[in-house]
Amino acid sequence: MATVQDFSNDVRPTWCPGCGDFGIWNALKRAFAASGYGPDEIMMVTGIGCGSKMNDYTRISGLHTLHGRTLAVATGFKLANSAMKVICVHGDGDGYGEGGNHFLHTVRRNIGLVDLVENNHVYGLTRGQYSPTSQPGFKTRTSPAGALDAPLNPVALAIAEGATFVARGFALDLGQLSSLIGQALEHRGYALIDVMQPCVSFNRAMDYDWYRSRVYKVEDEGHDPSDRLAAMARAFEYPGTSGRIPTGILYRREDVPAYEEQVAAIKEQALAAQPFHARPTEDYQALVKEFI
Amino acid sequence: MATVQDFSNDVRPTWCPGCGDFGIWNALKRAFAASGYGPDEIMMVTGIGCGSKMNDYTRISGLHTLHGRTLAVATGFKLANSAMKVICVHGDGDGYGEGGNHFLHTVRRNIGLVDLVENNHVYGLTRGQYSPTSQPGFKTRTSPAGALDAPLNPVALAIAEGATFVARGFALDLGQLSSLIGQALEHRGYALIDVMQPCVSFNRAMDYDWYRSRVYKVEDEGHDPSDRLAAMARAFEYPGTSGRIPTGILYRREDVPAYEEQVAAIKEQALAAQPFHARPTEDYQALVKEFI
Amino acid sequence: MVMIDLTFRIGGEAGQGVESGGAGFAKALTRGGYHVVGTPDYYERIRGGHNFFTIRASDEPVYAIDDEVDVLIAMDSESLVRHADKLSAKGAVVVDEATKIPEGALDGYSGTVARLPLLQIAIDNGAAVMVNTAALAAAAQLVGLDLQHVVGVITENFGRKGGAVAEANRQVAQQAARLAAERYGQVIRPGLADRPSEAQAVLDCNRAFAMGAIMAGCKFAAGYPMTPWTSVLEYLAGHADAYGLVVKHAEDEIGAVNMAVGAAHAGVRAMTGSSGGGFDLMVEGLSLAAAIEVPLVVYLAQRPGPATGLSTRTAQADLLMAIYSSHGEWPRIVLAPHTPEEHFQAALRAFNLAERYQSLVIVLSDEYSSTTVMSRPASLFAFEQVTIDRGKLLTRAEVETLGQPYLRFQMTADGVSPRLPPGNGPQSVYLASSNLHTEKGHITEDPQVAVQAADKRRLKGEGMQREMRAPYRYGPAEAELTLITWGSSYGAAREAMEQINAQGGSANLVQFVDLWPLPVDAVREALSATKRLVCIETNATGQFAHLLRAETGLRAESLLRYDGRPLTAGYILAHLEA
Amino acid sequence: MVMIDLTFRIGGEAGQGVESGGAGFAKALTRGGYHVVGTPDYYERIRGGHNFFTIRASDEPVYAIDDEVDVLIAMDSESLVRHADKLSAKGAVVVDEATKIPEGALDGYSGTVARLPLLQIAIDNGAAVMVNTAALAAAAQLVGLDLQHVVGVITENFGRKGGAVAEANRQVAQQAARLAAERYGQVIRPGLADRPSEAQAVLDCNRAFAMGAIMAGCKFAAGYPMTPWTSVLEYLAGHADAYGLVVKHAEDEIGAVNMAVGAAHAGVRAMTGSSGGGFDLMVEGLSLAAAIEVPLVVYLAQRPGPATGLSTRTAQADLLMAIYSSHGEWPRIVLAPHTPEEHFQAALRAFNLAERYQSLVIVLSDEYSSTTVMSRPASLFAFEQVTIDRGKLLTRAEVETLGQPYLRFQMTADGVSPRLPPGNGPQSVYLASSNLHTEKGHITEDPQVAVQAADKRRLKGEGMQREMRAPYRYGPAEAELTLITWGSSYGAAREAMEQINAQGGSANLVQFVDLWPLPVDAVREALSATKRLVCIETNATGQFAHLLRAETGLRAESLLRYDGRPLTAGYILAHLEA
Ligand SMILES: Cc1ncc(C[n+]2csc(CCOP(=O)(O)OP(=O)(O)O)c2C)c(N)n1
Ligand SMILES: Cc1ncc(C[n+]2csc(CCOP(=O)(O)OP(=O)(O)O)c2C)c(N)n1
Ligand code: SF4
Ligand code: SF4
Ligand SMILES: [Mg+2]
Ligand SMILES: [Mg+2]
Repeated sequence: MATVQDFSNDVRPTWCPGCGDFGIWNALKRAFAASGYGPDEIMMVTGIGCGSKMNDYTRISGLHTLHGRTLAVATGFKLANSAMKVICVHGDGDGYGEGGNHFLHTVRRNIGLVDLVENNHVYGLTRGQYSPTSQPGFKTRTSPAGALDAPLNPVALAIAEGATFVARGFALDLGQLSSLIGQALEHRGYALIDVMQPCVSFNRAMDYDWYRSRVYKVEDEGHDPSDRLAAMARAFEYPGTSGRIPTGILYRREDVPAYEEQVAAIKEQALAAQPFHARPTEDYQALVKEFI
Repeated sequence: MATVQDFSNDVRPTWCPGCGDFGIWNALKRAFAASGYGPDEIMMVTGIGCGSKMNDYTRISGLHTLHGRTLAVATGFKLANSAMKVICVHGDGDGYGEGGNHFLHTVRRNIGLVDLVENNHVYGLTRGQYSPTSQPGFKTRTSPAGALDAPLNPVALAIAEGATFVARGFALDLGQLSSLIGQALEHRGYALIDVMQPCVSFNRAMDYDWYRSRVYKVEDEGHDPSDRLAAMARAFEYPGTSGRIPTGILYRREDVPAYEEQVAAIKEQALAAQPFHARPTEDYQALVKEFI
Repeated sequence: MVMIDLTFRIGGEAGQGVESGGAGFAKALTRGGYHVVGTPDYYERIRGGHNFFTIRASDEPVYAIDDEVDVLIAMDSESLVRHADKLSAKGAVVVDEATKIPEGALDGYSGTVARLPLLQIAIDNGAAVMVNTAALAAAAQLVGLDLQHVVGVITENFGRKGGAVAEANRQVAQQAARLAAERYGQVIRPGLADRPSEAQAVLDCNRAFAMGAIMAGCKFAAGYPMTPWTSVLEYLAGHADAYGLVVKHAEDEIGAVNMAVGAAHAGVRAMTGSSGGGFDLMVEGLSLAAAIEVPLVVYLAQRPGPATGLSTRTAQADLLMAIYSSHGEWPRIVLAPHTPEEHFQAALRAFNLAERYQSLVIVLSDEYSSTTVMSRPASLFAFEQVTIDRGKLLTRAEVETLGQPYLRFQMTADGVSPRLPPGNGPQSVYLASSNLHTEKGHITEDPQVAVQAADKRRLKGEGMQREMRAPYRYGPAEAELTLITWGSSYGAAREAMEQINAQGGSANLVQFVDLWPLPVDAVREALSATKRLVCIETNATGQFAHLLRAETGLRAESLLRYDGRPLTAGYILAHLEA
Repeated sequence: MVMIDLTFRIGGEAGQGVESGGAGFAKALTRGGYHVVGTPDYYERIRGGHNFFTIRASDEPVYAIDDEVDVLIAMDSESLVRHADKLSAKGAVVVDEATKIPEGALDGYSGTVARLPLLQIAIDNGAAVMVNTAALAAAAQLVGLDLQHVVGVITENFGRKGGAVAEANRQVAQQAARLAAERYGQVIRPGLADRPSEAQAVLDCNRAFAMGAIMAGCKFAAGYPMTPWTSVLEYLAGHADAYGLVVKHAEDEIGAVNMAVGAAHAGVRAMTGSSGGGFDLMVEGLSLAAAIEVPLVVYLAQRPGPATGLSTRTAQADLLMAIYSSHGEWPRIVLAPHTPEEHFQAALRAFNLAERYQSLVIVLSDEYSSTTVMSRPASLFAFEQVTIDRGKLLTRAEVETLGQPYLRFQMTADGVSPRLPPGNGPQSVYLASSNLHTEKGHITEDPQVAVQAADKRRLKGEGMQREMRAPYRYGPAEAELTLITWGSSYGAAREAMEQINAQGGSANLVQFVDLWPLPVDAVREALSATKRLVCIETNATGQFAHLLRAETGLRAESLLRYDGRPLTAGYILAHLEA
């Protein structure tokens, strides 16, 4: 079985010292090692942003795509090779901003992807502009008078649009985060993990202490993750005025078939594993007959 | 005051006889006439689709844009001419499919637009493919084995993402629909009206009777549109297994400032009305000093 | 010598089944042994408006419809208004008894006006919707086509399930034909008696391409509906389960192209497509394919722009866009096939070329090609023609014998690196990055690697160029006038050329399929013996003439049509004079 | 004659303030009366990695940095490793006492190595972050630059609020300069004593453009961050409230461009911008602007592709994309300014041209221009230069005197229709449609209207072409060698040309700003007396050379750099020989 060491390579992360992405990195490797899947059995698809460089720093099958297109590329990959586990790792700008439409529709599709979003509430790699999840009033170089848009609520959106696994983690809580990743990898269908990630360079107000004083675990309060409206009530706590950030599994159901389970062509075998012309020769010869 | 006649032109709609868009057309003209605004005071922005041709058939200031880009164009227009009322009229494919990212972010922005979506649960103009709101199992030429994705829930999304006016209408209920449009035109910020629209050519199962037997008015059941979780519970009824389609105002609040109220440059006057160089000459001369 | 050359036109409102009726009639004519070409003309609306479908049938191959109509099947009186002035003297008009003939519409018309109770026959024997069947059956009678061909095509449409409906249609057809025979006999002579011919397929270029894609082993397609590409997506979706494809109608074109890139990276043959507006949205995704070097096929069906433009009309105005769009500079192939069989071939070639160069291949088509059906020998679409060349694709077993650490983006003499898809053991654990990356795949900003990556792209482009084929030549080897075409402008130009030569002129035709990278030497040679060059395109700026000049220095006159309507030989001949 | 020509380089990790320090030092040098050009070199990361900033200062105008370094300010030992081999003999190295000098790094170096307790001084007098101030102050002392210039720039950065911090910085500077003077005196002679000069602005091209946009009356901008365009968006956002602009950081580039189109339709001057990848996503929106004929300005800042490529590096590889991307065929203008003042001018022109032709104007820049600061006379950026030409924009009062029903899309001799924005009374009630439309604005599929619309676009394109300016010529009217440049390749080529001529060679330089529609006659004339043409570009395929050949038939050699790094005179001279 692969160990954390097997998921490590010799590339040194370019993240700022103290960046929350280090925590996520460690949680990922730990969860992978615990999952029993090897680096050639997990495809990590990332977008563009600081945290999207995750697969450059990890020994894993990796696809580092375009800003915002993570989920779309991952969907295509998963449908073509449904034998592999696919995990998306990308920032809030990538996942919820530029990639919002893919997010919205991937959720409904319940395709077997883990979608881990490093939510630092800011655009890191482009040096600090406000993001869809930024707090109202957040002052950045594209919002010098403070951001005006209400922050996006990714977990509420996922619950509203039929997601079957909706969780939140915290970059500093390695135990919880790696457990969430592990459960998500085993989930049937799409699994969102929104991760609270401090950015020490461009979002200094939301530092470790800020998060630590707000996060709590929903399971500690007896939350029932199968109750959709209760999950929504938790989701409404953050972003919002509650002063609390619910973490853990907010909503989950395992009775909805994953998208890939329902597609005839791949019910038995992944496309990538199928022989070149999978059907009898006569079938191909028959195609032209439709036109005669 | 402008009358229905003032909003009528001599272009004959190309819609199929019996199309639900005729009802929406009439409701719009009626609401406009009742609103007190004239054709040069209302900008109707549409996308591409059958119902997006609405502004070709109506005497009104009109912008017929690209498939899916309705809300983005409308946002730019509104910010540049905040003195005009802006109403978006487009299909479910346009608004929720191709235009999903604009939808998601326009909702959060609470910008002063009415967003009327002709939700016929199908792509009409391109001749009948399934849409984001199509029922699971809906068979079309792009889903011959039946649509697999869970249908998008636009009203739940809007409520989840901070919309301040979320309503549903029915193309055949002219009285309710024109009243909703009228209220939406007076709303402070973004107002969604998801309209159940029969398509007689490509979605025959969801015909008038199908809708009529399901729609009900939330106000008839004592719904409190200021209760966000209650609104969400109503939203979860459709799409879903309840067999009911809630109509009327699901959620509403008037205490959130509209986006355009908060932008310094247009607090007092619309950009379009401002003189060319609105600031004193010295201010412009001073710009270069920052670099010396 | 051509004995038979008849043009039929079926006109009516959208929703009256003009297009399906036309396509069915074309098939019926082919079963009688005739060559056909059939083109619809329709508006961006679902019901109402005036649509028509024109079919030319001949005992010799035909390439395009013409301007004159011999038999008009008028499903409404508007059809009489619109098309009466196109009627030839030798023909006939089929129209319902109850249809009002607009004042003066047929004044001076010397052909037969066959007025029949078509609707009544339909209602009496089946249902009102079968009025089409009645009209086509009557027309078959007037031209001496065996009614069984019409009945056969119509009943087959109902497949297994349609026993009763099929039977009713048969009744309607027989009744209508009988009455037409009684009242008018056979109007056209020589008529369309059955003649021997090899089995002909009647199909449009979109479906020919899509069929080719399946035969070529395409296993994944993602797309979003957009006229005129939609029928490719729909064909693939319709055959997905039977042929083991995954076909995804995506949330938008950006989703579609990026899904296709993801699937391609997994090692399966993948494609997407759209029309110009949707293609616009895809170009960033295409640059990702270029950066991570995945094979990708994109079907681009042109229509007039800008923006929404004319969604149901035709144009060839996206050629330079296909070549130059998307940021950064990277090699690609652009093919513009001109017939169903060339679209089929283009599919077979595209998937091979894409894998050989781990690059993008664009197949450029247009609305005219997407809706025009042509009869072509079925043997042209034989599965036996398919050869699969997966280029430098490695299996897990092969990579393990390499004896050295596998480098996914290894620099090689031809710029193409051996490719082991993910999921194939420890060697397949690498990163494919959209940033500049090392041979191993890691992100780098090293200037030398940047140069190497650009050189790699250049080498691929050079390889592609060497593979590109010379244009086709039709007609005499030497001629006073050379017509240059690409894609669908071929058909009408070919007719025009034949007419010029038949009238004692001297013309030939050079048809380009392989447009980019333009095989400059082969092109120069192909055009070396030419005198007057006239480049015929359905755009307003002469894009191919521009390309030709830019790449080879050769100058051609431009003969352009840009009103959204297809070229005809008549149009070309009328505009050649000037 | 040039007396002073000194190159400084500040090296350190990302996050150590190399870029801001460099920009400040450049400003300080300008206040001393020197001409400067300063270029950063940085990685796609926020902290760590090796960044450096190079400044060339001279008493004559300078156009680009050079390869040799006179004064190296090494903020870490890595800087010594990286840049020691670039050091000239006449110079100095400023480095902290505590920094380890890597083995052999400075072996054989004959300049002064000024080792000073910079960090200690910073800590003692203020805080560790002020170590930059100490280093720059020491450098100022070594080269004889008045310390007040350095102190002035640094303290101004803290503005009103920064009393205490500013004071601490002043202390740090003085202490460091004092110690440097004590230990090393003034190393460079003649030094940078104050010299008279008119007021100089020190700015990069992005900000010059953005400042121009505000002066040109741009009132609306929407965009999405993407290096290297981001600083335009940030400048505009930073000035929005004070100058009455609405600036929207949108959800994505598609949102941004469509917002800009909507705003433009309302009658306000509107713009957007991006780098290549974001531009890709915008091209469908641009076609909407073309269809509904709204004026739009797009700033396109190039960087190496494909895909994400090298986000913090430079390239000129998106020229043909800028010209040909987007479906349908429609006219546009592409300008590629080469200096801050030309970027400023391009902004003024772009907004006028966009309104005059109710069309798109693309201003094409690149990463090098976006980050390279240059000193330019402040008078070049005077508001007095601004003239506003709104083309055929009508007011409500004007439209009412027309005496005929207003047609928004009226066919006119120049293809441009009088424009009355919505919200201006009954005549402003019209539809602007992305479908083909009549002069009044209604959707139509009429073939004649299709032709008219295409002709309208052609007429606009012809008008644009007539307005395009001939290229600039620098150097002698006739020469053996003509260097051709566009956009930012100018600076290094200009240096190269001066060096060739100074060494007895014969070269001149032809710089293109107005690239599309290429003013063919003016270009032919400008290049008529040339002998050897060498086109210098930072791309791998010679895109401008291609364009020149395609449009004019003229053939130029290509001298290309495509490793993401900026051209230098040294690079050009080394590659010219071959
Ligand atoms: C199409 C496109 N638009 C913009 C960019 C520039 N860009 C790169 S990363 C980024 C935002 C990063 O924010 P996020 O996704 O939150 O990641 P973080 O850096 O915060 O981890 C942007 C806007 C791009 N690469 N491509
Ligand atoms: C970028 C782009 N993609 C696709 C299309 C083709 N298209 C036109 S309308 C339409 C869908 C229409 O569906 P909807 O928005 O629900 O409107 P309806 O016709 O049902 O009223 C599509 C896919 C287009 N015009 N542009
Ligand atoms: S900028 Fe922020 S997100 Fe990016 S590496 Fe630094 S701390 Fe992390
Ligand atoms: S296709 Fe459907 S939506 Fe379109 S006009 Fe016809 S009935 Fe209406
Ligand atoms: Mg972020
Ligand atoms: Mg619809």
